[in-house]
Amino acid sequence: MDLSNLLIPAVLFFALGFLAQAVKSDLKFPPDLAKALSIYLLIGIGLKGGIELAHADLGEATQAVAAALVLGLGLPIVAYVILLAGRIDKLNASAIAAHYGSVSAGTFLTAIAYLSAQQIEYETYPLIMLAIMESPAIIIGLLLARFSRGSQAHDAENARENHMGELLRDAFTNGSVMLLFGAMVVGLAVKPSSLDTITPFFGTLFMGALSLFLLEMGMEASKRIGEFKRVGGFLVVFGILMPLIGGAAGLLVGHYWLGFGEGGVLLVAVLGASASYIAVPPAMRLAIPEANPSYYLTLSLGVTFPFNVIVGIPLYHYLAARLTGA
Amino acid sequence: MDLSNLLIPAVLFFALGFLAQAVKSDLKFPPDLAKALSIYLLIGIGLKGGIELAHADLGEATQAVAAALVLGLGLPIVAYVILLAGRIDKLNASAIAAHYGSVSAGTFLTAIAYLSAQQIEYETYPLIMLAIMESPAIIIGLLLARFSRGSQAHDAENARENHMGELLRDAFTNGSVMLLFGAMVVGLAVKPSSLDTITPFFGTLFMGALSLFLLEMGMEASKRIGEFKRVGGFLVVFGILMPLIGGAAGLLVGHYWLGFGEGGVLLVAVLGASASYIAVPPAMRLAIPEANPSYYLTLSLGVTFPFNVIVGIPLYHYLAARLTGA
Amino acid sequence: MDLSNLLIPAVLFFALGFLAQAVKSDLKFPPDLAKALSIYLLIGIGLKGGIELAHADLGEATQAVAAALVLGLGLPIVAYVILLAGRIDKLNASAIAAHYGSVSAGTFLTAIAYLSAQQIEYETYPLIMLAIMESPAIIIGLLLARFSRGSQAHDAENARENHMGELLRDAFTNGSVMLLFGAMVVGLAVKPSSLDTITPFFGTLFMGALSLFLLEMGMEASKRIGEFKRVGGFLVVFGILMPLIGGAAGLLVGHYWLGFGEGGVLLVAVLGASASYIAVPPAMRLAIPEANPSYYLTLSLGVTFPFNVIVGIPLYHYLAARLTGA
Amino acid sequence: MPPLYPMKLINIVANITLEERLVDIAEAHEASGYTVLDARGAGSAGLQTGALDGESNILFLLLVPESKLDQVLADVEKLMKRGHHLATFVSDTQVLRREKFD
Amino acid sequence: MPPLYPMKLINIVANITLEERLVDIAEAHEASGYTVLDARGAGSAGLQTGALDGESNILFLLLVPESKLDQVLADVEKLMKRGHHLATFVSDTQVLRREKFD
Amino acid sequence: MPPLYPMKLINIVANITLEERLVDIAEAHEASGYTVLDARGAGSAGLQTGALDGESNILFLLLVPESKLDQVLADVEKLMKRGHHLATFVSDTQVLRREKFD
Ligand SMILES: Nc1ncnc2c1ncn2[C@@H]1O[C@H](COP(=O)(O)O)[C@@H](O)[C@H]1O
Ligand SMILES: Nc1ncnc2c1ncn2[C@@H]1O[C@H](COP(=O)(O)O)[C@@H](O)[C@H]1O
Ligand SMILES: Nc1ncnc2c1ncn2[C@@H]1O[C@H](COP(=O)(O)O)[C@@H](O)[C@H]1O
Ligand code: NA
Ligand code: NA
Ligand code: NA
Repeated sequence: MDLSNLLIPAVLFFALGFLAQAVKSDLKFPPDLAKALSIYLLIGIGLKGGIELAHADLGEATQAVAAALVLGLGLPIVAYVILLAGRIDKLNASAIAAHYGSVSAGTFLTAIAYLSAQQIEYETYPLIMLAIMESPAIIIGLLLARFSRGSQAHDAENARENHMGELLRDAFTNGSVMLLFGAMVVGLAVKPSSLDTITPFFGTLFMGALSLFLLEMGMEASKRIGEFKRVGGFLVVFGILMPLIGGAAGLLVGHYWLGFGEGGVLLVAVLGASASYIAVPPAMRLAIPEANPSYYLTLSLGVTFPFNVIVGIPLYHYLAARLTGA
Repeated sequence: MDLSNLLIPAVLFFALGFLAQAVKSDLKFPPDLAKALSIYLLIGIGLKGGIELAHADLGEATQAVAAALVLGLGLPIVAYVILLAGRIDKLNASAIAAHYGSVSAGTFLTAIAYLSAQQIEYETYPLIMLAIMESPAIIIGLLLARFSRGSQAHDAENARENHMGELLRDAFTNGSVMLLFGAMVVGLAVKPSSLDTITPFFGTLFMGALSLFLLEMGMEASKRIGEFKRVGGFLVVFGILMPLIGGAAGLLVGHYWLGFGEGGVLLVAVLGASASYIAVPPAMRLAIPEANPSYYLTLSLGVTFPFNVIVGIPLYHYLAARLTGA
Repeated sequence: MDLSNLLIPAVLFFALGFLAQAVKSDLKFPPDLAKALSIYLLIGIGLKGGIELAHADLGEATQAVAAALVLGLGLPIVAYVILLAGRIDKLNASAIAAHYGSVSAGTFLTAIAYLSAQQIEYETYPLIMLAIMESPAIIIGLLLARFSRGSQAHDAENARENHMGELLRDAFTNGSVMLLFGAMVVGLAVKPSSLDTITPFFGTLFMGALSLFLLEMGMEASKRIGEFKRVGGFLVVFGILMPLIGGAAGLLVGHYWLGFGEGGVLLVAVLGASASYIAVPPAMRLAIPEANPSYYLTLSLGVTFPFNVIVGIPLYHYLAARLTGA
Repeated sequence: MPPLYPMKLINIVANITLEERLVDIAEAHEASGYTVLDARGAGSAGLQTGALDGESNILFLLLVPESKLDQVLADVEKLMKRGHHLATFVSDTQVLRREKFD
Repeated sequence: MPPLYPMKLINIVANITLEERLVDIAEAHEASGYTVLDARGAGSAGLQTGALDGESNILFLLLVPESKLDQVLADVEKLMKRGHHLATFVSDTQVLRREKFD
Repeated sequence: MPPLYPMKLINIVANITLEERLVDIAEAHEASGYTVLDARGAGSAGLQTGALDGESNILFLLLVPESKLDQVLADVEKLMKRGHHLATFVSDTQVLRREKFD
């Protein structure tokens, strides 16, 4: 595990943002720029996914989608059980759990940059899996909340409002889901010569824009450290434990089920290990208002995200290489 | 008229934005991003126009400018007459009419993307015409308002304030006009080797940035559907009828007067058919404050724009091909 | 001194912005776009500086750094003395002086665009010098303020708050300093193949993004003309005199000390002549709150900046060419 | 001097995902309009830096005649009962042209 | 405790193209300054999403001593008479350091 | 009708570099939170267009019970004594759910 592999722009800019905030620099990022970059990155991933899907083998793609569903539905349940064991109340547990079934696009893209820097090949199915995993994670979060409310008889009104129809609707009209899927359809439907006209924008610039986004996300992650006290020791530990569990699940699924190589297995591990901070928090705001956003944002943005970028990716890579014998 | 031609990124992203809003997705676009993109696109068009102007034949360019003036001055008068016939009050009619003498850059660029995707050549004079058409449209709108106020003796103060000097000044210092013309001068004045340094930004990225802009504009158009009730049936019909009239005028001008080919004729049709939503609304806000912005924004953004992007462009293209025998 | 050399995009877009504001155009730039562009440009400069540093000769680089320190520490002292002679109070003099030890990235990059347009080679050490000069300028400004407060016994509290530790901390955690140095480290540390992934974003687009930034800065400069009355005649004259002094110092340092060629000498002159409007104003806001921001912003943005872009660069170039016998 | 008329200004600080719900409340009570400003901040729901939708606030402003105040607040209170994090405060103000806001 | 002095806060919600006119009013009455915030919203002039200049609002804030209130409002009223869509409301407030705002 | 409780709303217009200092004041006095909006404007410190950090304003909003008002204002006054350019004004308001803000 050669640490010099971490010397890639994405990771270094993340570290720079983290450091700037940690030393209380007056560096400021306009809020709209972060939002613009996240829209851009989601479209970029979606387009890439769509282009890959066009060339994909149907059988393999189906397997990948099935695996994505299993991870997206299964990991939140694991997370929920652990959180309850740690005496987190059920609604907060539901909301947090949903984040771990989904994926952090920033972490995933850092892993791709990391592989590219070492010229390691990777399967492209994980790109499609990323898009797939958002919705199940949101749905399972809502189901857990519903179940929690039922058993707690805590808030009849929320339970009523969230009937199954609404619930599915919200999961599929989520802004990030629509960008990912919409762009995927564009990537699939448009003929290559026409796609070429937008490739300089959405493709060629992608890694640079990612660096700028990670600079800002480094600052955001660092700001969240001040919230650790509020969140408590158990949750901070959970924010490191859960990516290890999700990463292990991803490694196993990527290798034994999907039969990917070193690169692909790493990417599936990152799908499992990472927690959403773009798509899922707004969904939970609406669907589980009783949960405290401070908990799930601090965990996904302030704990799991930096852990994965700095420690997780090289660790999962080391394990993926061992597993696949690369 | 092969509908698969509509499968170009610009149109699909527009449709995605429209759909996202229609299904009440929580997708949000930071307001400043839309403004930044429209500044960028206007500069990009202006530069391209300037570069083309440098190579242009003086006689042909003069004809194109004359045709632009005729369309920019004539179409608002047609629109005004129709609106009065529909019992719209004179000041609202003036303000709405002005929008139809000007051009929607988004629609025009979609038409260019549409032609490029089918590898159809086009004359570049329409690029220059686009820039020319903003000012006359604004001026004629103000003249109509002045005339309306005089006859209505409705608001002596506004009539007085808008004396001819102010009026011309406002038409030529309009932000979009300055960007278009300013960039055109840069494109003309700077030598090619020096222009090359900014081409990657303003040229190579152009179509991708356009897609992002159209995604947002699709959302904006869709939001306006909620305003149809306020605006009334007659105006909604006008918003579809007027582009057909303007498109027909453009087809005739492009073919019989300017003698353009299939591509160029389509572009002149789009100049005629489309209605401004970037340059003219702020001008009307100041010059005809008595008019209700809800009317002209709903028409240009919510009716005419989507009509042109989805139905108009392929229709005008079909007719342009018939006319020119391509 | 051929004025047609000024016909480069950066200068023309600056002039366009200036003009638009001067004729009271309703052109508006979203505030966040300017901030986003300045972040982007600082990273771009830093990366370029880092890449150059990787190839640099250690001895020459050390000389350049020493020269940067001399300019960054010396010019504010010269400025301070002149300002006191003009009966500006000591704290305002300190704050203004700090701006002239630092550099305007916009002006410096315009000079680079100017050289590139004429295919004149230049040494790249000035890129590194630019990053170096921010911190000393801030530190000397704070020292001058401290000294002024002591002698004035004006505000014991501010004097106490600004003890030396804080002072150094603020100078090095300044947002712009962190972006410049951070990006420089990335440029140095990352291996070329990995840097290539972000070059399309931070390199290829650079000159186009600069043009857009200068368009906005032209508007900003023009808006400041309204503040000339408040600032007074002496300061406006100072805003033209000081860049001439700084430019002369830069010419001498660039030629006699560093032994640069025509291009490099021009760039060092611009380092000396230009005044910061991104990095230093926020630093002065916090460190010398008693000074009026209206003074230093009007001078750096409204006087010195347009003077350098339009008159200064060709003038320093003419002199650099004479000095170096090019 | 143009006359001024008393009116209530309802201020709500909320996460941006609640914007549509607040607009619905304004429309349900036939307010003449509403105004929204982007904001950041902190409170019991933690830090809201504005960088991502999940951590972005808005300041929602609603002018209503006193007669509508209670009904609007009752709806806002319903959102708070469901668990949403809102800071709601009401001020007395005076408007030009009462008829615009009735 | 630092003393507070009564002052009037004029709030105007208007389209962004009116910003210069409002600044002119503030300057004509020698206000000590003014504050502008970008906004969106809806009203009788329809939906203002903030995406394009034609549909962007601002919230313009102006602190003036009571003695100037009438004259400023008269000028705002003039804009409204010309047809401009403004929501104008005035609140009582108290400032630190009266001399800044007189 | 949901009950309303009196509270003080402190409004501060300041340069954006002061944001952290103002947050520190809010935290020092254990305010329940704070709200920040980006702004532009003009005043004795000149034009603040919002284009660069050095010329960007914020509007900082702080709801506190009357009992804390004096102490918070004393700290704000300290910043002003050091020379910082702040426009500070305090309004009476009424909140839903007093316990959130105590
Ligand atoms: N005391 C306060 N003063 C001003 N704004 C507040 C205050 N408390 C809460 N807020 C705002 O209201 C939002 C929601 O508050 P909360 O429900 O406490 O999370 C916060 O993010 C703040 O922007
Ligand atoms: N009742 C209201 N409460 C808050 N803001 C309003 C209200 N009515 C109008 N506005 C704002 O004022 C702007 C102009 O209003 P109008 O003149 O009705 O179009 C709208 O776009 C809204 O942002
Ligand atoms: N009379 C006023 N009304 C509204 N805002 C003001 C007023 N005076 C000052 N401000 C705001 O407060 C900021 C700081 O004011 P100053 O300390 O005078 O520079 C200005 O940039 C304005 O945004
Ligand atoms: Na996951
Ligand atoms: Na037209
Ligand atoms: Na300098």
